[in-house]
Amino acid sequence: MSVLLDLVTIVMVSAGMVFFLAGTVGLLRFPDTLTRLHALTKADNIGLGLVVIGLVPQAGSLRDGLKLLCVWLLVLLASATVSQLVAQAARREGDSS
Amino acid sequence: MTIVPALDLFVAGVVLVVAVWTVAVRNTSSAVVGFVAYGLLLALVWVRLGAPDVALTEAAIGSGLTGALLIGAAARLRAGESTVAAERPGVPVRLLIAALATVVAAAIAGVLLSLPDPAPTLAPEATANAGATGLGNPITNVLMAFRAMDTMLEKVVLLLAVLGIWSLSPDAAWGGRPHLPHRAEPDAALEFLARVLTPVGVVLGIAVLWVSADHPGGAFQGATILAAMWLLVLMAGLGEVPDIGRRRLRLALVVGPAVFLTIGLGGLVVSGAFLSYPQGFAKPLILAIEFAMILTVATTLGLLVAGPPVAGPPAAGSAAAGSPARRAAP
Amino acid sequence: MAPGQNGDRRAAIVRTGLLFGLWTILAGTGVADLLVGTVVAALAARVSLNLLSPGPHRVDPATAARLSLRFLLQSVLAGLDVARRAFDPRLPLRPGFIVYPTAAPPGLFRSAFTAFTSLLPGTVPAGPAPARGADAGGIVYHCLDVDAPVAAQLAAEETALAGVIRDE
Amino acid sequence: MNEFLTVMVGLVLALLALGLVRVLRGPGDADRMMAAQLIGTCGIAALLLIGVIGGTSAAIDVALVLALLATFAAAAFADCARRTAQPGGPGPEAP
Repeated sequence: MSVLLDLVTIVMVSAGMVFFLAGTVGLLRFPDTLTRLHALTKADNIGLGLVVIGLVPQAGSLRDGLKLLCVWLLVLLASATVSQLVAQAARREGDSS
Repeated sequence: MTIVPALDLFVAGVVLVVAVWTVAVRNTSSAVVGFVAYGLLLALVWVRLGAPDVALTEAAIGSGLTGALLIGAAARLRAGESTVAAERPGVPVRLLIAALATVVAAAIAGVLLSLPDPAPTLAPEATANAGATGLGNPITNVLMAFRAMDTMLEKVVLLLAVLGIWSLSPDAAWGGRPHLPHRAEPDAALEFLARVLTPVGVVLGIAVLWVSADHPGGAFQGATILAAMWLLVLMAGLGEVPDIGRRRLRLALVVGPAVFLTIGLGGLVVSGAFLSYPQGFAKPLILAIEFAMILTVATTLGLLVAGPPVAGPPAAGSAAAGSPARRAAP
Repeated sequence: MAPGQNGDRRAAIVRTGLLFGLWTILAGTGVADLLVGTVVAALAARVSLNLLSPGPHRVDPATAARLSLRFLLQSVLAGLDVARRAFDPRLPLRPGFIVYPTAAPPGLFRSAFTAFTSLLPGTVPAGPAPARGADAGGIVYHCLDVDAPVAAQLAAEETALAGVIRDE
Repeated sequence: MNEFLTVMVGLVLALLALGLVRVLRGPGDADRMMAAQLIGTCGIAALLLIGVIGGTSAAIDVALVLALLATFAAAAFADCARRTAQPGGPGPEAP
């Protein structure tokens, strides 16, 4: 059972890392601020989500597992807002230059 | 097993690079971003060092509130930034500064390296007497029982800081309201965030205080979260900073130290020493102090970021502010 | 006023319950924890009702659950979409702005819609369109690929969300 | 298990550092604002992994606070960027 849970952790966390990698590669390769914003918010969100799901089996208790999910939900809400704020700032910068 | 120390070295390296970059970068807004990033990374370091209490404080203060304070400062400085940058001190002055900084750094390094091994510590005594208060978190024990006097004075210092900021207000504005510079048009995304996130933040802030009796947490960290939520509501244009002359605001500012002092003096009467808690009542009394403190500290921190009052009290000042679409708290 | 007050009470109960659930996750389920939790949840619910008045919109739990699932799936697709473009040596991007014309007035629904769509594949809302001109009232979106049928996708999402939240 | 997670922490921190370099170089404020978001995701992932490795479940609480306040910092940045852009910028008038 424990081996199976560890396997879940390894698969999920590794998959999460692929998305984090994609996010950073996008951040480095994409040509302008707004496209980089896409890379950052979308890939990293899923990356964190997969890491969180991967860590739930390692959490000591049900409460810790639920807390982990709360972390992810907060980050989702955050990035939904922050991406809009950054996009507006970038649009303003684009307009004024 | 050699992989874990390698990780620690790597983390320390990243923190150092961000720190140096923050100091070296010339643009103030970049420096602020660097500082916030530095704070967040330090939280990682504290967790790695097994000090989650400190990590919580660093996450709350270092990244959130200090960031907001510095951002405000950077915005005010921006107008004069180019003139300041043009007035670079001459080479001798810079050399002098570098020499002095090196002396200070060398002195600190010297002290650190000459510490006796093992370093002097009160930890065994603190652990031995931990049972007396009925609290499970050693940090709260030290802060609220063994070092209660320091903790109380720290909170009073915060109040003095608010008084210091208020003393910067022009005479006409005394008793009026600080003014977070609002935009003409509130931002929909920010507003949505403030409406949804604030209740969650309130629960999290109070929970951080509540669990501190037995787990990492504390009134100060909780208060920081509450203050951040208050400021978020203000930034979104969903409320106004109250007039600093308001009685309820003043009450919120003094209730924490007042409860602390009252319980401290009660200790003098009941158990014969200032700030000693009677046997068996330590935990409820400490929680009472912390709940009063969270209100005071949250208000204090919010007012610190809000700055000095700029508009006079309601009768004189309502026409002075230029935003026609000013909206009252719903 | 009777239906409105009913709605208010329902909203107060639902929000207190949700926030109380959050409290038990954060603070635990001891007797003292639960007692303090009721007070804290009531306080936070009051804050919530002040900031976000219940109003006439109602959230249907079953539809909301289905929407959350859809949302989750969409954000996975969004991540995959970015990953595909980032790893592709040719960097297939055709970035640009489009204006999505929506009838939704500023308010909770519109804000929820922009928040929701900011996590969809290939779109980030970048603020309202200029107040004057042909696009007035629309939302500006930045897209990774302007040739993709973005407007149709957004319209589908708007319909889906409208099944859950209704303004006025 | 811990070895695997430690390698993952190293990886995510390396990605975080690379991203930070890109984001902090700008050129505009909008780019720098992304730092808060970057740390809010990569940093929190590293924090949670470190918490599991060291057995400190309080790391999750730190992550919750970080998630809440990284948003706050980003909002404050946005507020500031908007304020400095307003005087000369193309601000639409209030209705």
